[in-house]
Amino acid sequence: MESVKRLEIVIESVYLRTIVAAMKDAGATGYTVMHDITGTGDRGERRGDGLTDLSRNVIIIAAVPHETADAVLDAVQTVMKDTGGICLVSDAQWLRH
Amino acid sequence: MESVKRLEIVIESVYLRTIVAAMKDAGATGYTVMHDITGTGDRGERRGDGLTDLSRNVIIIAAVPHETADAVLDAVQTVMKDTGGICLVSDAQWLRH
Amino acid sequence: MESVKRLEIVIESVYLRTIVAAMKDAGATGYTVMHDITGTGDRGERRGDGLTDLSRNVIIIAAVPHETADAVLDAVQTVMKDTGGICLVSDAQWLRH
Amino acid sequence: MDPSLILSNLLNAPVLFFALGAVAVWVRSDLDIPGPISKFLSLYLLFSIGYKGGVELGEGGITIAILTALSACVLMASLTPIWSFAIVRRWVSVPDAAAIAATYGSISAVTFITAVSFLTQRDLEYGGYMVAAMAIMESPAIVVGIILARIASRDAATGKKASIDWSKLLHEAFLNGAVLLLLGSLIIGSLTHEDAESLAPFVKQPFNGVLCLFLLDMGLIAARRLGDLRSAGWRLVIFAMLAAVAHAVIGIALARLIGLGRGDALLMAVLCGSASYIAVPAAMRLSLPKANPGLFVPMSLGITFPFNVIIGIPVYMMIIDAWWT
Amino acid sequence: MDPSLILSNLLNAPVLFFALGAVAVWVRSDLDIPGPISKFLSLYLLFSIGYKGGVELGEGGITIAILTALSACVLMASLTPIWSFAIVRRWVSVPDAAAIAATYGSISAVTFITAVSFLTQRDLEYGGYMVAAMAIMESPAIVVGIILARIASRDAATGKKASIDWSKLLHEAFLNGAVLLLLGSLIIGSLTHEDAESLAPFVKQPFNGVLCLFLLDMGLIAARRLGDLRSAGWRLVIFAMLAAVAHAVIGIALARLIGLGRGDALLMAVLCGSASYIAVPAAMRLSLPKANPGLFVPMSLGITFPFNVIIGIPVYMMIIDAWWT
Amino acid sequence: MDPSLILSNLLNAPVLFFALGAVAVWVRSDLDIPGPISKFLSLYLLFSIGYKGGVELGEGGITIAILTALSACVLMASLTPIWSFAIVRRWVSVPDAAAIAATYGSISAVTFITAVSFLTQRDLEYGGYMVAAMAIMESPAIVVGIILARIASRDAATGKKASIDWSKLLHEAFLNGAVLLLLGSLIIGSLTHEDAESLAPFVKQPFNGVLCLFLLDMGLIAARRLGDLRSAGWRLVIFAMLAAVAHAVIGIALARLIGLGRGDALLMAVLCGSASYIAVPAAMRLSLPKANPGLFVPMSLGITFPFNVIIGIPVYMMIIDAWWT
Ligand SMILES: Nc1ncnc2c1ncn2[C@@H]1O[C@H](COP(=O)(O)O)[C@@H](O)[C@H]1O
Ligand SMILES: Nc1ncnc2c1ncn2[C@@H]1O[C@H](COP(=O)(O)O)[C@@H](O)[C@H]1O
Ligand SMILES: Nc1ncnc2c1ncn2[C@@H]1O[C@H](COP(=O)(O)O)[C@@H](O)[C@H]1O
Ligand code: NA
Ligand code: NA
Ligand code: NA
Repeated sequence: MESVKRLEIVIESVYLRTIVAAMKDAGATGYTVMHDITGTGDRGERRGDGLTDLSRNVIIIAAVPHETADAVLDAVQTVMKDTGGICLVSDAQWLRH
Repeated sequence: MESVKRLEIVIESVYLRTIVAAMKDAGATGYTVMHDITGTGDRGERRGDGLTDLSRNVIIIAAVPHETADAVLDAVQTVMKDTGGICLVSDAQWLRH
Repeated sequence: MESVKRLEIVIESVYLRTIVAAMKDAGATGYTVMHDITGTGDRGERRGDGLTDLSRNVIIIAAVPHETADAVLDAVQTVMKDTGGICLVSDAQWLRH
Repeated sequence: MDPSLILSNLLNAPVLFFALGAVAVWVRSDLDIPGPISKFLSLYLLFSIGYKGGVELGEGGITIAILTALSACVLMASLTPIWSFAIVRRWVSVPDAAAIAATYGSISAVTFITAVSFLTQRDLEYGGYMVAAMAIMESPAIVVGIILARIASRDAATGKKASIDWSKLLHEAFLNGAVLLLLGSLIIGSLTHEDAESLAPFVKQPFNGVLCLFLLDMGLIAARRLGDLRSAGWRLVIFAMLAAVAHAVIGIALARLIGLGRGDALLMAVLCGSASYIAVPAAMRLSLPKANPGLFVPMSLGITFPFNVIIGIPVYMMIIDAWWT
Repeated sequence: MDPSLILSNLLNAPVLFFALGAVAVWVRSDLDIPGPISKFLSLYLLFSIGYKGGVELGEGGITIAILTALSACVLMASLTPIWSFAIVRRWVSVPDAAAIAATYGSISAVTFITAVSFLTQRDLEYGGYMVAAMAIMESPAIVVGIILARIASRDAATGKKASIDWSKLLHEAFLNGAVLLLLGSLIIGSLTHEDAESLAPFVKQPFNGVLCLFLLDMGLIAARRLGDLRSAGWRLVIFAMLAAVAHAVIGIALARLIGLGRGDALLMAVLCGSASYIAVPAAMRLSLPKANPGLFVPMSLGITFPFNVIIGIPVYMMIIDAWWT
Repeated sequence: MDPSLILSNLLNAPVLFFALGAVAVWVRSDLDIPGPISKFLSLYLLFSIGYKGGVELGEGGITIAILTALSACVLMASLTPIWSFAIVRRWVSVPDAAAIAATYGSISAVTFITAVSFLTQRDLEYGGYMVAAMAIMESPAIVVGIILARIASRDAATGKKASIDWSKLLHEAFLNGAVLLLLGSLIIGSLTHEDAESLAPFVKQPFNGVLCLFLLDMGLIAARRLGDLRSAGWRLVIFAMLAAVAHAVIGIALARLIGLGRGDALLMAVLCGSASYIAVPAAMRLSLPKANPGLFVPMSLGITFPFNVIIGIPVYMMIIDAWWT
């Protein structure tokens, strides 16, 4: 098992492509996305409405090796400055297939 | 980055409003919800059926500062005594936008 | 609260039954499943298509006591050798209801 | 009585699709109807039955006879939980008994709709107000069930009263989505009955087909729930069938008493004889979390529902045919 | 003018279902239409209106009169954002003003479809090319809105130009799913108009019923968004209504000028008077992330949309009736 | 032969909607049909084609001619994988070859349904039993494909036998949801054919429209998969087209041999010439996880399917027309 940083990002779904592109540029090679996520934060409730994709969140999970973690986190923070959202970082062990 | 407790709660979806209200009362300011979750635990399989919302889980994720963590955990435990469900707690760093 | 290992597995949805069966055999007593997960990894993008369930991921979360953790991880790795996917392992506290 | 009516009901497309769903579960096929589609089919059926009933109500107006029928229905919905509670309380805990009582006092919209399709096939008429009856029978049993739970737990030695959040409960009982859509469509139908043609192809033509797909889904759901019955015990299984018949027969007697026609009598029978599996279980989970959903849900969904759809409806019809002539 | 037209519009099934949705939110019912079903209903409506319009276009062919009408529509869609920006800029920031401007320059497909259903009920004809007009009016306002934001922020003292990703923006504006499906169905309808019968039952019969269900959903969505209006302030709320009327009246005048019939004039009125809540907000979130969606979305969805559907359509019709005779 | 048939097929609404879906992907539009809606449309098509076929079977009864045709179909479904395996084995690994073999032995329900719509438009009749043929052709190829994989890997030097979970495999092959729904609807249709009218508006009227929406979705899916073809190489791309034509022509010859009519011959051609992209890929993922889904899925979905729908169907029809006269 390899020690990695686990990033968990909650962001409005319209920005999914933007943030994923930024993370890839910064060196992230893989990520997993959960859709149709609702939530409440500083800027009120986000429950979406099925019609527009506005105001609906996604969660992105990325396991990043320690050496690229800082670059990826910087990229995430730059995007989130414009778009809002949260990013939780924790330590994990990656069991490779 | 700020050090926080990451709570991850799996509970039957009918109780979503109840537990979120209790967590807010105890000082949680934000949370994220994943819907249409299935699972198996002490009380058998829960796969829901699309028709009723019965027997379908949600996952609630909340990043809570250390000072309010205990109060929120107490609130969660009180609700879960009636409703069942699980709560996993871990340490995380919160990257603010 | 009890200290446990938190396993987070991303795998193609057709293998859900297979891996859950293997984990149960190895001693896991509970798990939670998120559906309709997309992602990108070594083997390209997986976004599914709604028609076939092919090429769509699930996430499985399992809290496992330390004593059974190794057996469960072995089982997961054995399945993933054939099927691909990732497994992140971290420490967590389990708040029982 | 003519047993061929049961046989011919068995060879009815909706009933056969219900059976197909059950078979799919038994052979462990992966046949599945996505959750949002289940909800859509049920929204359509409620919309459609509500609108059609409303148009008819709007054309005929509200009469004393209709008010009598509606009152009889509310009465049944309020009394049924009381005796049901008294019976099942012998075998299960207070919250379980209260939840079962509420379940059997309330109604199953799909059973009603299947009966409507049964009547249509036989060219028997029914009044649009029976749809109103269905709408107002959903909720009272919830309230009665909770009151029963409260009284019974007050009787207990501890003296601790179970506290009830009444506003939440009444809200859940009277404003749940299904009831609101049904009542709303009914009212809209009665207000716009003059140009009902523009909606007619939508509410009428696909009705039977959607019912078949929906019953396929119900077959899948009911068969999956059946497994939970192991924990229920044979007494509750028998209750689930006898209650259907007993309540339906009381409903038929009442219908005869107040002079309803044969079609309306059948609908009254299935309203009384059916049990809820949407509104009531959701309300019970919230108000009586100690009540085990592994009992009242499979009883209603796994036993009473199929019983009524497959055997009940034709049998009730035979009873009515015998009585009314 | 005949006020009974407003009243009779209020007693219209689609409008009443919209109201039912709003009521469901106000009484905090759990009535809900699953997201995939919302999308399906809207796909159906776009498919159906596009195909029907295309068949008609295919039969009639493209004439100078049609090209004139289309040009007038594009002109309106490009100019409306400019004055809208100038007005709301007094009260809100540059990005907010630009987003509102784009919103009001674009159109609402459901308002258009409700107007079509209103015309059909009154046996008034309209040209299939008005569907084409709708399709080409969705996008220009997005581009104009972004240009306005850019010019205005260039004026500011800092001198820093806001950089715009034009290819992304034009892509978002002209190739979003709704526009593509509408245009695609239109073209396919005009190419296959000779055997349009095989699709006729699908595109025509359920149309009104689907519209009712969809408006029920819109009622739920609009009422939920209404709460966000607190942050908007009364000036924007009034703008949201006056803009609808003013733009619709300009649209009617233009229709008169270029000699359209009454049906087409009504559609022109609702195209000019309606505001976008799908294509534009999505494009604005991407191109102007600083624009607050708590302003332009509830203005469009919570005020302008219900205003047009409930009051606007019959009032515009009355104006047209008075003017055209 | 009349090339205008190909052109006129290109100007067919279902084919054009398929093209629209592909275009949407190529211009990177966000047009999308939600997953549950895809499943619903396909459930509807299977339900509808199954029920209609069943009603016809019920009316006509089962004859020797029908049994002959069904046997011919099963034979083809079992033999096709064998030669397909022998051919593609030269270029790809054993599991990949076996998966491709199974894919081409099985059938594509949407191709069949598109052919049915093609026949209906030309007022050509077909037998309800061809739906039964489709249902029983889905599964045999899966079993044959797995056996081929087993034999071939046993031949290899290592001597290690690949172990197969037969019960799981047969289950997957014969009881997958699509096969079950199709067979179930077929049986129910034949049992209830006497009052088939009550379902007629549901199974018939929206059929073509739903097919258009579904093909729009297939266009989106197929075009997305096309990108995966880079890994397949030109040999497999050519195989995907030649196999369609070759198998279809064999099917036509067989149809001629056993004396089928022109409509049935076309359906036989598309059953033989089409390849699976639902049942087989799912079974292969489970039973042959080493087979690369980046090969057999895009071959079937990205090449063979569009080829048949756009060019194949009219070409096969021309061949049949030439041969049968
Ligand atoms: N403390 C928190 N814990 C978990 N999720 C949060 C928290 N705060 C915000 N979120 C999520 O992040 C989204 C954006 O947050 P915000 O930008 O603060 O409104 C919210 O809609 C929530 O889904
Ligand atoms: N060990 C576990 N790991 C992950 N999820 C669990 C575990 N145990 C229970 N769960 C989840 O919690 C829900 C309720 O658990 P229970 O109340 O034990 O039936 C289950 O349906 C699962 O989704
Ligand atoms: N570094 C990563 N972080 C998060 N998820 C990943 C990562 N790598 C792969 N995945 C997920 O695991 C799935 C299978 O990965 P792979 O087998 O590498 O293609 C992908 O579709 C992603 O959902
Ligand atoms: Na009852
Ligand atoms: Na406008
Ligand atoms: Na084939």
